[in-house]
Amino acid sequence: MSEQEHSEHIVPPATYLAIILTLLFLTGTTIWAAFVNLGRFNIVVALAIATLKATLVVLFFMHAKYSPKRTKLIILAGIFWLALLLGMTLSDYITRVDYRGVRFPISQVSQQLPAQRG
Amino acid sequence: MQSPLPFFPEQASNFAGNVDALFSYILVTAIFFTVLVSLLAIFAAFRYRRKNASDIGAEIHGNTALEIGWTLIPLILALGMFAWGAVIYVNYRTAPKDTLDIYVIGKQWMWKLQQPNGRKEINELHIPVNRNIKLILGSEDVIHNFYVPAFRVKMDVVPGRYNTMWFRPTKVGKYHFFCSQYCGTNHALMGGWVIVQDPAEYAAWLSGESGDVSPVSAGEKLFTQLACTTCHVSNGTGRGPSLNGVYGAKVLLADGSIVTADEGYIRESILQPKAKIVAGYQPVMPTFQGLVTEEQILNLTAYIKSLQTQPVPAKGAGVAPATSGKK
Amino acid sequence: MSTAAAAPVKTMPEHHYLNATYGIRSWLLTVDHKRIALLYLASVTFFFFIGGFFAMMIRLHLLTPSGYLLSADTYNRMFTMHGVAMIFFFLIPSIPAVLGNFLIPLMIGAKDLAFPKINLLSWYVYVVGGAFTLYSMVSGGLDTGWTFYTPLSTVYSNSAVAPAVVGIFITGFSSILTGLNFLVTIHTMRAPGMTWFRLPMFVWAHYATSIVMILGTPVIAITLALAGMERLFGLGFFNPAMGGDPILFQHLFWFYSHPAVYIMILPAMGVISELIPTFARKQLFGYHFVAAASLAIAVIGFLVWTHHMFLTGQSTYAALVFSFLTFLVAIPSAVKTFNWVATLYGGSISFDTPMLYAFGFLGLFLIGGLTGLFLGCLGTDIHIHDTYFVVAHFHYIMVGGAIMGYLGGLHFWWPKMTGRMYPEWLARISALILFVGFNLTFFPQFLLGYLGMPRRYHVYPPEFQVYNVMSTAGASILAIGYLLPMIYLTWAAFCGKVAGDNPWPATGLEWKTQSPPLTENFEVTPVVTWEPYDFHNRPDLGLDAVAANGVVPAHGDD
Amino acid sequence: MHRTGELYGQFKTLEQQKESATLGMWIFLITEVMFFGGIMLAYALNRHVYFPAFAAGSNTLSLKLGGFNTVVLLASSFTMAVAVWSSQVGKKTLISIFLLLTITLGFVFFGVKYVEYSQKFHHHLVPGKKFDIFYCVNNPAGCPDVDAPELMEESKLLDEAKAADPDLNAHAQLYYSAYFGMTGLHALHMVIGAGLLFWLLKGSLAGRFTPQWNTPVDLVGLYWHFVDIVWIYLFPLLYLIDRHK
Repeated sequence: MSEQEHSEHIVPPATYLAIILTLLFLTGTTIWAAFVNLGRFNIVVALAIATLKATLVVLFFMHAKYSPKRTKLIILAGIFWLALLLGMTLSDYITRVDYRGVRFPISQVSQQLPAQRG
Repeated sequence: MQSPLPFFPEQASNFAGNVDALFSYILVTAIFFTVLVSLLAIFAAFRYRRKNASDIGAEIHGNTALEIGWTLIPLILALGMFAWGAVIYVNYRTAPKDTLDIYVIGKQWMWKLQQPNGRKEINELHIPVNRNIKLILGSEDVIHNFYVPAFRVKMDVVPGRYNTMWFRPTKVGKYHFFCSQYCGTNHALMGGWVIVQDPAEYAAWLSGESGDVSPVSAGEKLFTQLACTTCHVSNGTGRGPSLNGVYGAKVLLADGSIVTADEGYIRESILQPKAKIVAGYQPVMPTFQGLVTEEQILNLTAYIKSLQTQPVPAKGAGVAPATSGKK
Repeated sequence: MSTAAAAPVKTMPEHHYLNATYGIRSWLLTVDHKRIALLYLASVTFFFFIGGFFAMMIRLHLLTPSGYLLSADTYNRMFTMHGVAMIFFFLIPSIPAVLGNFLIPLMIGAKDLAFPKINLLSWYVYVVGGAFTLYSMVSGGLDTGWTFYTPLSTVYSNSAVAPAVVGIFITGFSSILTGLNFLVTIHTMRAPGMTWFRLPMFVWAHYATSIVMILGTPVIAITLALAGMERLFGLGFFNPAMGGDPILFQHLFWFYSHPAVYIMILPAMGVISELIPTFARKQLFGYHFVAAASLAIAVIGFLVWTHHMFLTGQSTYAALVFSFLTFLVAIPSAVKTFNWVATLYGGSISFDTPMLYAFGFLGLFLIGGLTGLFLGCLGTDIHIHDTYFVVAHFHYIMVGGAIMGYLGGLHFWWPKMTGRMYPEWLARISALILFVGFNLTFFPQFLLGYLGMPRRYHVYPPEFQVYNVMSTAGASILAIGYLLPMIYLTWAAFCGKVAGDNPWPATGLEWKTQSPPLTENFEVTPVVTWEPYDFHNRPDLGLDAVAANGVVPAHGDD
Repeated sequence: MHRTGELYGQFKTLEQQKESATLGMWIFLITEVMFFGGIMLAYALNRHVYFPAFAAGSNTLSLKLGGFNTVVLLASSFTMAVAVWSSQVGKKTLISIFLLLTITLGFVFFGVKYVEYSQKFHHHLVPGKKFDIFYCVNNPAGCPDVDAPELMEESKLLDEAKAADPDLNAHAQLYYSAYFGMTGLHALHMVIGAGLLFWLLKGSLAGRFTPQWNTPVDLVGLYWHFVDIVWIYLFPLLYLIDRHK
């Protein structure tokens, strides 16, 4: 009750049109970028463009730009917790070293220990 | 065991003393706080007990200095515990270079262990005292865990990857090891003994594998190795009948007929278990067709023969009771 | 009893939520948060006794080393179904869905939760999930352990894993909807004057709990969905034979299931934070710190999950980070405990049953919490991980902590919920039985664990027998301690002495309305002008305004 | 709780009701983020470890269909946004028109998805016993919709991947597990969204939504945009791995 906004902000359709055109342009960009060999940065570029698109949708289509602070806080909390889940789990995997000194081992099904043979 | 109410298990490895010391440090801290808080609460409960039904308490809201104090002091103590624990853990996870490497395979519900020279053991591990031992752990099915309480060490045995653990046994003796990650039906039976020996004794054991084992003992080993023991429990409590005294005896089948348990019957039961089901049991035994050689069948048969003289349990035996079986 | 004998004979109010409408439909289609709370009360009690039955079988079986009662497979089903019933269907919904549902709108002066229909839906979702799980229990049982570790659960188990997984998946949504409802309600439905720092600590605790519920539960839902699809369609993420990784399952599982421990204990802490000020007739010491500690536990609680996985082959670095964070999460719990004890200081303490439960909680939570240090500490965890030490530790937290809080809360608010008092002396005795029985059951398990007895063993080496016998003996006492309240509380709901609006008296808004309350809770929306737990400026409570007993300390307060 | 017009009894004002509903929707969307997070994690880990297999799997998807669906979904988000605007400014006919457009675009998406799924089914690319990433290469007759040059290219691609990962089939199956898991969950959300849109359409045809009270349109809009955001991530993650070969 203390935090509510009384007047609702109305975004004009022209803004929506501009946003959708940007989104379509970015879609084209991401496809184009996928065909350029950037090595390991392909995924970085793809995710960066996706995040940009998502941000536009959240800010304008979902009116987050005009929403109370609390809504923004909730969005940030969601991103933060998602980052926790992904980041902290992957932090375990990328710092793993197995008994042969192999980094990032998750599965070695095709290899057998001597005791497993015969 | 020594005392009727034991507390610390035996200390038999390089880690045992340190883990117990750290445990004692945390224990003393924990007891201190338990006693402190309990005494304060009990004191307050008596000192400030309600004397008149309409009494109320003093007006105290809080005290920032106290709050900071009882945030910081536990924090410092906790960080001490963390640091000490971290030192032990990093040491435990970083094996020294000069280890004796032993491969350990867990499968439902037995352990296969192999010495560097290729000698294999089932549910038993011979190691020399005062040598750094590294176990390389793999699983054939589900997650297990290799745990030796007297050494204060354990490590998960995860299918699809190989974990390692290391320790240095410091005392000659025989110690339990357990599977401590739940792995299905006979999880509790999936254990054995670590036998720590003098280097000389160990060397003698290592080279002492005889080429010609008797068929009975070869069969006995196979009986465990093929996990027959998990169902054919000798006291008759398993999913399969006890095999004590079966050889040569009459067996009542599920269809009411009676057969004599001879070599042919035993062989058929191994290769085509569903052909003749003992009365009162489910057809749950898998076929061993293609899994055992003829020689192994002979050894198994020899072993089952040797059980002829073993005591037959009152319930759950494969042997037909003398009176029943008549149609 | 606490109030003076001056009060005339009390009578039940003429209209209240229990007699507002009649008939089975009026209950099954109700959107009244109080009635939904009672529906939850009935269903969680049902699952508690199912889980309790399994527990009894387990303890009886372990009386002898060779376990004479059950076969290995049956034993494994017993402990699995005990865990599933108790954790997913009793502990997680117990305090939030029963006491929280009943009390949050009353405590903040609202007519109902923000979304009453969603509240009813969440109960139905719970029931449907429960039905699937019950079906799993009767159609072959479940023998994977409540942790569902892969590939045992997805490939090797021969039991009814799929329906259980579906059941828990569905029940998860009940938890999410409850958390969502609480968060929105606490944000938008507070009565005039009910500022954030006038909220009862029970509401703060539920706010923190709800955060955990909405952020953690979806992860267990997707994890179990993936595991279920792996079992049914061979998806493969967790199956090493297909290149998947069973440790990934554990990461995802514990990302929820560790914070879930806080779903169970935070509300109990909230209850205790109500009981102690009420029965000591004194403000909660360090209100802001206790509230902040709840939030800190909810947030840091999300950062410690791999301490269940120190010995899975996790990277050493990750283990160090997570162990460090584990020690950090212990601090807010310690802060809460100190504040509770400090609240006693200078109070006017009575020993009504709820307060006995609060004392019991203090003692057991202290032991449970401190033994967590041994497990969070990397060095000692190597030895005691997956032993009975762990079993003892989490039972001290969940049974000693959460259930003590739950029962304490039930006794405290029973007069509000039913309008009638429970039999005080019987209740005190059963609280005592519970405390003794609990310690006898679970304390020996610490010793067993340090001696090296692994968990989930249906047979064990004979050297462990002494402590197992003690534990089983304790369990039979404990069982009586649980049966008694169930019986006399039911009796009291119909035949107990009429309680009146505020029998203790307590300061919360829920005591400003009649007992049992009206369907719309308050005749007029209350306006809050007082600070929480303030007995000094509340002439309406009918107590002496002077601290008759309290020697106000000359120093040490501010 | 009795209801006065659009105001439910537990609330005092329409603003409070709208505030609660919007807050509830946002919180719900956060739980959805975490829900998709779990499977994203499984994807991320396996993609890192089995990159060649994931790249090979991704290259067997049709970029045309995926790209087309991306455009369709973005467009539906736009029409949804305009529908919300129409309700805010009280253009009652426009609400219905744009809701109908949104629904139509949603169904176009389903149609394309159906084509994709059935193709994968015929190509033995659904995880399970029959899964065979080489099926089309080895049985061109079984895949009449793939023409010879495409097949040649696919064969070359899979051979290269096989050289990098001897266990290609198993790991490509993990890719397809991720593909079906993620797009399946997304499609499920779309189905729920479409149901909600029909419900809105019914309301808007009855003229229920006014500038004073349009909460349902607003909330379903939020949900629909969220589903769009999920696809914004799924598209590059699933369709665009290592396309430059």
